[in-house]
Amino acid sequence: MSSLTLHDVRITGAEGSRNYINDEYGALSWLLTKDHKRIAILYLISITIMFLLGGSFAVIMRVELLTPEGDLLTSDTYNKMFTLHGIVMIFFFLIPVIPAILGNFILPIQLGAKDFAFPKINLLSWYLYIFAAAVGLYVIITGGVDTGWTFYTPFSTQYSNTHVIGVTFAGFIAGFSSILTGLNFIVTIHRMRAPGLTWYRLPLFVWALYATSVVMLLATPVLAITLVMLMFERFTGIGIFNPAIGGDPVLYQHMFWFYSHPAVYIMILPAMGVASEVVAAFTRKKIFGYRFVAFSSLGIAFLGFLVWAHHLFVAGISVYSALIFAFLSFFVAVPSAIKVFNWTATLYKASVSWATPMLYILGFIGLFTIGGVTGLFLAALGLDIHVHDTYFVVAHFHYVMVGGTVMAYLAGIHYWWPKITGRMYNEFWARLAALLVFVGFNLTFFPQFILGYLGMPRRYHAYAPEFQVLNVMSTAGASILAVGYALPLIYLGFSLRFGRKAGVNPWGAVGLEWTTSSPPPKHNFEETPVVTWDAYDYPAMMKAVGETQNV
Amino acid sequence: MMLSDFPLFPEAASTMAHQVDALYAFLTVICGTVSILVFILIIFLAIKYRRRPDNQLAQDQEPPALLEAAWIIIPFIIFMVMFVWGAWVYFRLSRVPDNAIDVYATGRQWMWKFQHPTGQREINTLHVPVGRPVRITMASEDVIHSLYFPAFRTKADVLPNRYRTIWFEATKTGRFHIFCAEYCGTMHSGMIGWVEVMKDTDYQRWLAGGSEGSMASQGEKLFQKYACNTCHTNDATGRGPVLAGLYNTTVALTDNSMVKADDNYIRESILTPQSKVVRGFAPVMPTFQGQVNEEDLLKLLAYVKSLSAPKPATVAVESQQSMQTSAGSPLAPGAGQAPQPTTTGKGNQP
Amino acid sequence: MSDTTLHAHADEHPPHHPFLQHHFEDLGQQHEASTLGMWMFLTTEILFFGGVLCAYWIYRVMYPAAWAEAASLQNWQMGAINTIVLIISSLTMALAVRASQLGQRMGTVVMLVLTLLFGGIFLGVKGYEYSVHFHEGLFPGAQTFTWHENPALAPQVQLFMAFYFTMTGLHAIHMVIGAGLLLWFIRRAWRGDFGPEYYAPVEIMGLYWHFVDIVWIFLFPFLYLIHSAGGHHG
Amino acid sequence: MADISVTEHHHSDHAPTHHVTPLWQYLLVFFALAVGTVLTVVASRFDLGMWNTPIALFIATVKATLVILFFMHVIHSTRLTWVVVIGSFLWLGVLFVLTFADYLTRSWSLY
Ligand code: HEA
Ligand code: HEA
Ligand code: HEC
Ligand code: CUA
Ligand SMILES: [Cu+2]
Repeated sequence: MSSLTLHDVRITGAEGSRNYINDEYGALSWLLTKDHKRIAILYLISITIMFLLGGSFAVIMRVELLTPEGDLLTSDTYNKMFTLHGIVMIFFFLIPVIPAILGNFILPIQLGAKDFAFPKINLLSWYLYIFAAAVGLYVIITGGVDTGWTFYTPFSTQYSNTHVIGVTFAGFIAGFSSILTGLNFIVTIHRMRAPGLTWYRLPLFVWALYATSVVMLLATPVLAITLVMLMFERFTGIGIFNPAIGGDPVLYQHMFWFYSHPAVYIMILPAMGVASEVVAAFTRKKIFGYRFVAFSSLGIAFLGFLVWAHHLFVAGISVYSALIFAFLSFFVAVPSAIKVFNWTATLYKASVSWATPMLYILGFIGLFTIGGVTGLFLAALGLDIHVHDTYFVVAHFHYVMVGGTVMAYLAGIHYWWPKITGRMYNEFWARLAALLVFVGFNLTFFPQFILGYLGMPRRYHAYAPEFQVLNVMSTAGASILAVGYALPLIYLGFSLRFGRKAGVNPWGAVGLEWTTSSPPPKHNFEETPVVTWDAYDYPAMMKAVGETQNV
Repeated sequence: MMLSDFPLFPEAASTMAHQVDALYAFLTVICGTVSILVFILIIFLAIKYRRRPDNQLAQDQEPPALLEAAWIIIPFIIFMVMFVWGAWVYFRLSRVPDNAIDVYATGRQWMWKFQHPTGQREINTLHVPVGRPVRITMASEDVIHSLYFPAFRTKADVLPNRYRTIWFEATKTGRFHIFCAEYCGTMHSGMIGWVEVMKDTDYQRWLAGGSEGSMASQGEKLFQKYACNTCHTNDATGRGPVLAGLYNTTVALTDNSMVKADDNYIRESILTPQSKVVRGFAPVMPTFQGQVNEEDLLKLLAYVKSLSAPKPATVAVESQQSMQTSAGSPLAPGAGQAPQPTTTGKGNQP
Repeated sequence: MSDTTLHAHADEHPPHHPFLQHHFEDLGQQHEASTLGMWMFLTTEILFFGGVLCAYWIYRVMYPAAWAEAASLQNWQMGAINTIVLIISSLTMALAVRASQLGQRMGTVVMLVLTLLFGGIFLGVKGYEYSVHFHEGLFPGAQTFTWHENPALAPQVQLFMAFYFTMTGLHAIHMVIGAGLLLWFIRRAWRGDFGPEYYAPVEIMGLYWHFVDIVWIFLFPFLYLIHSAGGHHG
Repeated sequence: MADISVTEHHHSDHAPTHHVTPLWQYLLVFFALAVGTVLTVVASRFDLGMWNTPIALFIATVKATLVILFFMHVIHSTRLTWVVVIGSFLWLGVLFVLTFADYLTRSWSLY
């Protein structure tokens, strides 16, 4: 019965008809659109620009760090570089990238819905994002900011003479954008699922985005209020974290990390969702331990709230609370481990395709594991005393954020590119880029673990000469990485005009998004689908389809 | 050939360094093994089961469910080992040995200032003896800094609003890096220095060379300069409590709580005296916030600590305590001599 | 597509309600989605105010004497009056929702107008208190804080006042936004948009307004009525 | 209770029970809130030692609960709404408990 259903659904989308791209023309039809797919495209363009900007700052830093002396930039410029790099990459790139681009495009389609529950609010989030980015760019052009992305007081409130208010305001606004996105996701997942699409039939990407949205809703407001207090303090000169009147700078750090630690799970959870989709699609297999993977997302979201002070082990919190936070930090690692092992187990007796998205995801699993286990080093209290605020931490978080989330994003954009644009990209160049990214990435960031344990502090413009060799390796890696990131821009752009037509389901994957035409019509489906099959029911589908395309 | 230019491991020059390194080695072995295993497994499986004409369809074969439990429980046990070990090292890094000698440090944009109890002062260099635990009590004059000794595997943030302590016991003589590890503005990367670990005899000689008098004696002068001695006399006649023997005792406050008279308590007593008022005394001590700078504060602290000298102090402690209980009880409930806050507001009298 | 097991029955609807958005199946789904959305939003609001409350409590525990002193500088009568005013406005708001549920157009309008009126009174009183604090030199800031009647406590009193203005200021901003929304709702109610089938927007407006009321319910004792810790000392 | 159900207009499985609260309930809640306010003020005028703060907190919590249950209709809402409401306060509790876990143990000594 289910096979029949799948078969029928597969042929519903008619090729060459009207779709969301050619439905209307003109700039206004894009800028005022309420179609989630068009909004996703708006995000795709703006977030890519921010990534290039943040990446440029990184390149400038890496070039400066070729030599131990601070000879290329002044100290102040260098300080602005890592601050802006961190702010742009975190608030304007990594937090929105997967939810706002891939989530926006795919989530309603995976739910069989016509759109999000609140399409206007969806557009509003994009405008908030753009407004925040504009404020951020204004700050960058008019002189930048030098506090580090963490804005620690009292430096940010009393001592920095750069545009702290401007950039925290930008962060505040960007926070609202992400709150509204999360709100829209949750309500949509609860209220807009197609008939028959029960919770356990949901793709794991949806579970992951659900967990992400919960974190967005519960954590971001605390950042917002913290930034408000920071702005107030800078504005009036006197305020809540000011030691001169009895304020406690460590309290700022508590409140900042109450948001920012869960925020790292805002960054990784969607990536894990993409990983599950891609692994299933390119092994043609149901994810091993579907329910474990689904609930581990919620587990990470929940436990992620209980560990924030592991960033404060040397900041002056009490020894006893440090013990509590370290203890809890190890708990978050358990659901992460569940995911890694389940993905790996899914490969067993599978039909593994080496297509580009899968290459990225294989890289993701490995690099996330390294990034994750080095998080354990940091959570092991006694060790963190030594490596806190050194390049060990820098390496850790680039492994999880770049090796993890960016890799998964690249996998996702390649995986859904045919659906989004209706075209195939060039597989050769894509695989080459994946390889370059993997090699360049490891060369850039692996030496930093060693640097960190040697004791090189982060945010250092000039460093001790014995650290130079490893720094040169790192810079060399970064240039390979830059090429690796530039390539997709070229061949993906190329595919828009010259790419082969993708068809409804180029990968032979299951999931509602592969049942509608590529690109999808304005309302996603000709008629609301009724779901009668489980997620990733490949055997059933394979039987139904008979023979498949080779990928 | 270039091994000195390309180290992979930092020098280990303190008693704790080897313990941190052991923990690091343990984690590296476990985590390295797991990571490599994951890499090997995914590559192996991805090759073995790569898509071929005969396996277009995954074999719908699920590994045993017991596996799921195994990879939840086994890592968890390993994690707990990591936690306990890490916590143990942390505790040892936090707990200052009782026989530690004192050094005082002040961080400011962008230099480290050190003072020795004997009065020596130095900037960006710190002389310490080998083989003896050294405790550094420190505060910042402006933003947060972090005093970091990579060779000793220890660091601690230096805060503008209270004292932190850090300790180490050097095991080797020589020069080792001092870094500032908390971003503190323009010259953060220039806020560096050297710690000179000397043989004890050399250290004693170094200490003997030239000084403006010990920190405590300088503190005593400040005690007079700021007129602390008008209230804090040596007997129970002053308006304030006797300070001799105060350090490291437990003090009873008006709200019936007890606090330990440690460095931070004394600091707080000077800067925000009203936040913890000693039982039996009126909150009349003025605040010295903004009048005493961090270095002077450290000297006052050194002076108050020096008053704990055993001989006369034991007497003083007893007399002070008996005074407190006798004077304290009749005064305690609503004695009315404390300025009641309600009288100063407007519009709040019914 | 002819396979009826596959597709929802898209065109069995009666004629669409004018306010039914195209991507919802029906008004029930739309109503549910919008109230859930509002509750999600209020969740973020709870954590937003909760963040500053957490900081407030940390310091309250650290500096009990200063907190008691500073709270005694507030005009508790004004605070109490405002609490009552806000509770009344909450009642009228609730009645506005009820009226719209019952399809009473005029009732809805009148109740919304009353809500707006009481909200306005609240803001007026708050403004008066602000101006008094300004003259008393209680506004935090190097130049503006000139209150030194108890010099030993003055720094922490200033800290308290930073909280006072942050918290009441944020609350007041929420009130102003609420008042703006009310104006728009009054217009829509007057136009007769709402009725038993379609009152979700009024309900949502109500949720927001009651939330702002709840915040004040906590702020009042926190900012105006602190009894000195331990009772007998300053 | 003269409850008027307006659900019959809905033809969706999503349809909630739209409950119209009777007037007297609203007035009663309002009355309780007013009394609560007066109680808060009165209690604060007396010196109850360490009890002043808990009492003020307790009354405020009761008032807030009344508003949430009746004015905001949670008492007649879906389970999901309950989860959302309770969940958000629990989360706030996490912030408070773990932050205080630091501040309250700072002065503890090490052995
Ligand atoms: C996507 C972002 C992301 C993610 C997912 C993580 C995940 C984790 N992080 Fe990381 N972290 C950051 C981003 C992230 N982090 C950033 C940005 C900073 C620095 C911020 C700044 O200061 O600027 C930071 C800093 C940071 C610190 C503070 C360091 C310091 O400043 O001193 C700590 C300390 O505990 C930490 C711990 C952890 C832990 C325990 C995890 C865990 O969740 C990891 C869990 C995953 C695994 C463990 C791997 C999979 C598990 C297995 C395969 C099981 C088998 C393993 C064994 C049996 C050993 N991180
Ligand atoms: C999503 C998050 C993210 C990402 C993707 C990256 C990506 C990179 N990061 Fe960074 N990084 C952070 C988040 C991130 N980073 C954060 C949060 C900090 C801490 C900041 C702080 O301390 O406050 C940090 C800090 C940080 C440091 C430490 C600075 C210091 O402490 O002194 C370094 C040093 O090597 C570094 C390097 C890099 C490099 C080489 C990349 C590379 O992966 C980048 C590769 C990208 C490109 C090379 C761009 C490609 C573009 C082109 C090829 C086109 C050319 C450009 C134009 C046409 C305009 N990052
Ligand atoms: C006007 C009188 C007065 C002056 C001047 C004064 N103090 Fe005090 N001090 C007091 C009183 C009264 C107390 C007890 C009440 C309290 O804790 O506030 C006290 C308490 C203390 C305590 C805590 C004592 C304990 O037993 O716990 C210390 C330490 C202290 N003062 C140090 C100083 C120093 C250092 C100075 C000068 C820089 C100084 N005081 C100046 C009156 C004074
Ligand atoms: Cu001082 Cu960095
Ligand atoms: Cu963290």
